[in-house]
Amino acid sequence: MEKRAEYDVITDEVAIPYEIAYGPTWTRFFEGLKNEKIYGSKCAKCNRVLVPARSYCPRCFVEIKNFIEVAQEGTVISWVLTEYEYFGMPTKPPFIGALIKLDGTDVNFLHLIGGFDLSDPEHVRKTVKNGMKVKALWNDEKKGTIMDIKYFTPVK
Amino acid sequence: MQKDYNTLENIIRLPHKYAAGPTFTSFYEGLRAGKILGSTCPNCKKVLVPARSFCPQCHANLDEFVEVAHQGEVVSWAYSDKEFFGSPVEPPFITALIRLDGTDCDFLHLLGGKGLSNLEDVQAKVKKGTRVKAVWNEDKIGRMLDIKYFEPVS
Amino acid sequence: MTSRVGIVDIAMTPGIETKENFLDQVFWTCKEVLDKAGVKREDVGTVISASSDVFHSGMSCANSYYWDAGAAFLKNGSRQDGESLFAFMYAAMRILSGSYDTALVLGVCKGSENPDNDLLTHLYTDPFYQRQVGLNETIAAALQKREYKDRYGITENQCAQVVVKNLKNALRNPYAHVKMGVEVEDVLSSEVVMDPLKSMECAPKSEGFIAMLLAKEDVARKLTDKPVWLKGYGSSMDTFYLGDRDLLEGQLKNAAKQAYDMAGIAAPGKEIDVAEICEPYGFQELLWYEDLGFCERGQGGKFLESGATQMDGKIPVNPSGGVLALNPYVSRGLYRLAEGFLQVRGQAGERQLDKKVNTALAHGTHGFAGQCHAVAIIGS
Amino acid sequence: MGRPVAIVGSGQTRHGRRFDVSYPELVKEAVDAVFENTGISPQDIDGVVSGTMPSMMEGVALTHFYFADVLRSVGKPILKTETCGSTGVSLAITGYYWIASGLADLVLVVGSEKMNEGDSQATMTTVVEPFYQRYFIAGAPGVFSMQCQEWSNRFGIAEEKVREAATRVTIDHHNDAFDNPYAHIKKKLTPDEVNNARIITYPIRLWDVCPNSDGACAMLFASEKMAKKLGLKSAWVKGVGYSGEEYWFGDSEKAIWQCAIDAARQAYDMAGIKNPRKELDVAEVYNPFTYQEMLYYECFGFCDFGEACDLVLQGVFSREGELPCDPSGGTLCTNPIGATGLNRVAEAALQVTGQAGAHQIPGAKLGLAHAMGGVDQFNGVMILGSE
Repeated sequence: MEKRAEYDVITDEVAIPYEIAYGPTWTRFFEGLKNEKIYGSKCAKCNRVLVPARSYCPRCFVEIKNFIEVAQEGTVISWVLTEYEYFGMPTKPPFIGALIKLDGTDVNFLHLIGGFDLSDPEHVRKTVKNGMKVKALWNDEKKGTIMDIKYFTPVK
Repeated sequence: MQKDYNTLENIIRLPHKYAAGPTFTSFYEGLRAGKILGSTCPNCKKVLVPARSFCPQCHANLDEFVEVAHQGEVVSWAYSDKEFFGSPVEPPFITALIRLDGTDCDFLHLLGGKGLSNLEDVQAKVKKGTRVKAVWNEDKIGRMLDIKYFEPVS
Repeated sequence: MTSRVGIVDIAMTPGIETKENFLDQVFWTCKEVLDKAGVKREDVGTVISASSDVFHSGMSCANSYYWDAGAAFLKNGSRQDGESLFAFMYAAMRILSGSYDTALVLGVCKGSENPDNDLLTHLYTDPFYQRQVGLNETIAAALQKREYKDRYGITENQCAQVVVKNLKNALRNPYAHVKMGVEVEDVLSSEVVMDPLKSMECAPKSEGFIAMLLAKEDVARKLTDKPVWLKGYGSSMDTFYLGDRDLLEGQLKNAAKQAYDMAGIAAPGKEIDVAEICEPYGFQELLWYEDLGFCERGQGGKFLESGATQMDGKIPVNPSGGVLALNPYVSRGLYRLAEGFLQVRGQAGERQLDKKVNTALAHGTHGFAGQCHAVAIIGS
Repeated sequence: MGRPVAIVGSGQTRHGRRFDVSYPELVKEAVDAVFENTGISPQDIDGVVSGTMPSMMEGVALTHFYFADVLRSVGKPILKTETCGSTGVSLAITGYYWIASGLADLVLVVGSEKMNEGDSQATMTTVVEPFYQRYFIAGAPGVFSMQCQEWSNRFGIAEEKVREAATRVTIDHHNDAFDNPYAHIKKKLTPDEVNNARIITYPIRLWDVCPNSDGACAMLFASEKMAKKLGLKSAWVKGVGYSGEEYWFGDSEKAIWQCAIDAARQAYDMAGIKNPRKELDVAEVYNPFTYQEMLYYECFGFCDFGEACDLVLQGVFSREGELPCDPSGGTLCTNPIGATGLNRVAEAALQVTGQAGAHQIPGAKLGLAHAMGGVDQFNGVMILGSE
């Protein structure tokens, strides 16, 4: 049989529908976002304030039942400017994903940084610094999703 | 506590490109030319269909193709009249294992034609050992369903 | 090789579909078993879970998602994709190696978040041949059932009696998903799904979060008065293309032989007190009786009719109601094992067998027409 | 600890865009190679461990069914291990425990991936749940860029220095790959080419990132008794370690990366290693991104935190350096995900048995193999020795 570099290729696209249950804690967290509140929870054992809100502490393995409104301002721990796009990407590039330590919390909250021109990486690099203060900017129309916060924007 | 919370629809969409490799490429080319290709294992002498690159029992490499018969006997069948994900054709359809003449394994394909339109017809006309033959589509694209289905030989 | 491996305790959710959060359910189940056994999360040796990406709510690399909910934060753990009895055995191997005193085994599957099992099992197919013909697990089972009927004269009535027996047993099982007493006529007149299979012969799609704490012999004895020991295990894989196999001569016999040899069982029909068999399609229970050596080839239907596998029979099968009553696809093997555990311990509540249960068999299968089987034997 | 466990052979495929074969045929290449290389008969194996990254990468679920025949697993017990990117090392660890438990004497372990048949980043996105993190995590590069920034910020390493060291790493590895017959990308790179390459996720540029490869790797794990009977050059498993942390990316620190530190520590403790930089002769670190490789040097105790860039620039971890890392070219040049970690183990085994050919580190007796997975969440380490 002759050897070739490539043979027949079948192209296909699968679409598999799932339906995910938020459960009580995420439901309450997203209701909070609708009202411009960011909820976290405090673990009674290690005293860490976790955000988003939790039903259990992953380290202490105890149940958590409280909801604490946390600050909407925080410090940038890390950030990344995304310049490439792939199939089904939910946020379109360019965008800046960031880990933000909201004031008074003990873990990093993952969201976007924005509110300025992202087209030039050099400009972005001069604008965004680790350790800088940012605050949440809300969308006018809220749907009870993580994107009710439009992004975090540098505090002047 | 309230027991009904929100849910989120999460549809996973993923694109794929499956490399058929040499053997299925040849098998598909065979279908396009109106042939069903199998392979003979030099070790156990079994004729396997579709064509294989190796014998699943002996693990001998197979690189010769043989054209196999378009006729055979029904080994087993399942009838469905509901559409489902991955349905090969509009329902109703009949999936079957068919032992093509001169081969040593069962070929998975569809039954159809000859008034096999409802379950009662099929139950009356199709039994274990019923002789069937391939009915081909006019337009062949080099895929499994170039054979439209196998229909009873009357 | 060190001492024996014991099951210390179990926790599991009922199979009914809920709108609870996936991670909450994992957390509660793990916490429950640890609390029952009096073991702190920090003291768990290793965590082995079972889940499968397509049966996992649309999140791949499933165990990343529930790693911390599954009590595994900063632990050495791993995961089996597919059959949950694999996870049980892998955890047992880790203990037998002498590396760990305890192991937490998890099975997670939230059926309510997934599409139909038929859609998901269609993705087992190869893209070149069987996928184009539309194969899925139900079609494969239908083809298998017709061959079974043709070759051995198994009747529709016998197949329906499996459903009647198992769903009757399920009425007494608080963890069951389907709770509905049915008669043979109900099964026979239920809707045709894929002729020759009717809807009541096919298992539902259920939720199932299950956790099991294993420990090496001396630790198990410290943690509980009633450890249940792993006695034997076997698993075996069959060839892939459906048409290359004899669907009635599969690999369960081989898996069972490995398990019996390891457990020193010579006469399974006499030595096994209860069997929990994975029968996603009712007739398969009859075929699996034969492969497990409970009766001769082709005699599965008659064996059932003899009453031998009823609750008061000589080898009761599926006192829990089996997979027909509860089908959390990936976790179902561990649910079988859990029922065996409860029966051996005498803690099966209303469905506790009216005899001393020393040895239990748990069976798991996945793949088309039983492409892969696993068998575990546990005992007091 | 359990019984001693040996690795008696391995087989790797040629890597690249392998559209010349179907997926099972690709797996078969690796399996056939390990039996050919060792002269062992497939009938003699007691069981099979199989794994890929998420099944959805290639659109076939529970691939152990699909591969049953080529894995030579028909009629045998099988385990299907999958732990995201760390699958390869998890497979090797499964093989280790199976033998160490005393339940088997010879086990075939196979990892594979055909990344070009799917969309790797689209698949990777499905690792992340759709209600919170998926919006912000731009596939694997996004995660690793954030980790890099966190790391360089935490230790005050100047961006320019990180860039310079990363450039050195990628130039070295793409050059090393020429000596590895199985490697995918082999290229003479210049600093300008690397530094001015297209930005993927700032600060990561094209040559900081591993490719999408199709490939498979098969290995045979054996008990001491079996290894003696076979009489093959064997690498011995001296230590295994694995650790994972929270799913939520922001919950744990990724600079002083505890699960990486713990995985290495478990393996070192078992192997009795006190000073890894001195005692190890070679390390096959899982390096899908240049920056991450350096972070691992620190987490694995090859150097102090914040020190890796300087040492890279001094050549400490290059082929001729004190502790050669990824002489095979590593993941950076060849990345069939489900096989990648197993490739690391296979390479370390080749090194400590003196069979690595053109990229052999002379006299290597103790090697480390590693893989990482999840949302920057899992690390697994295996230590192999020549005796």
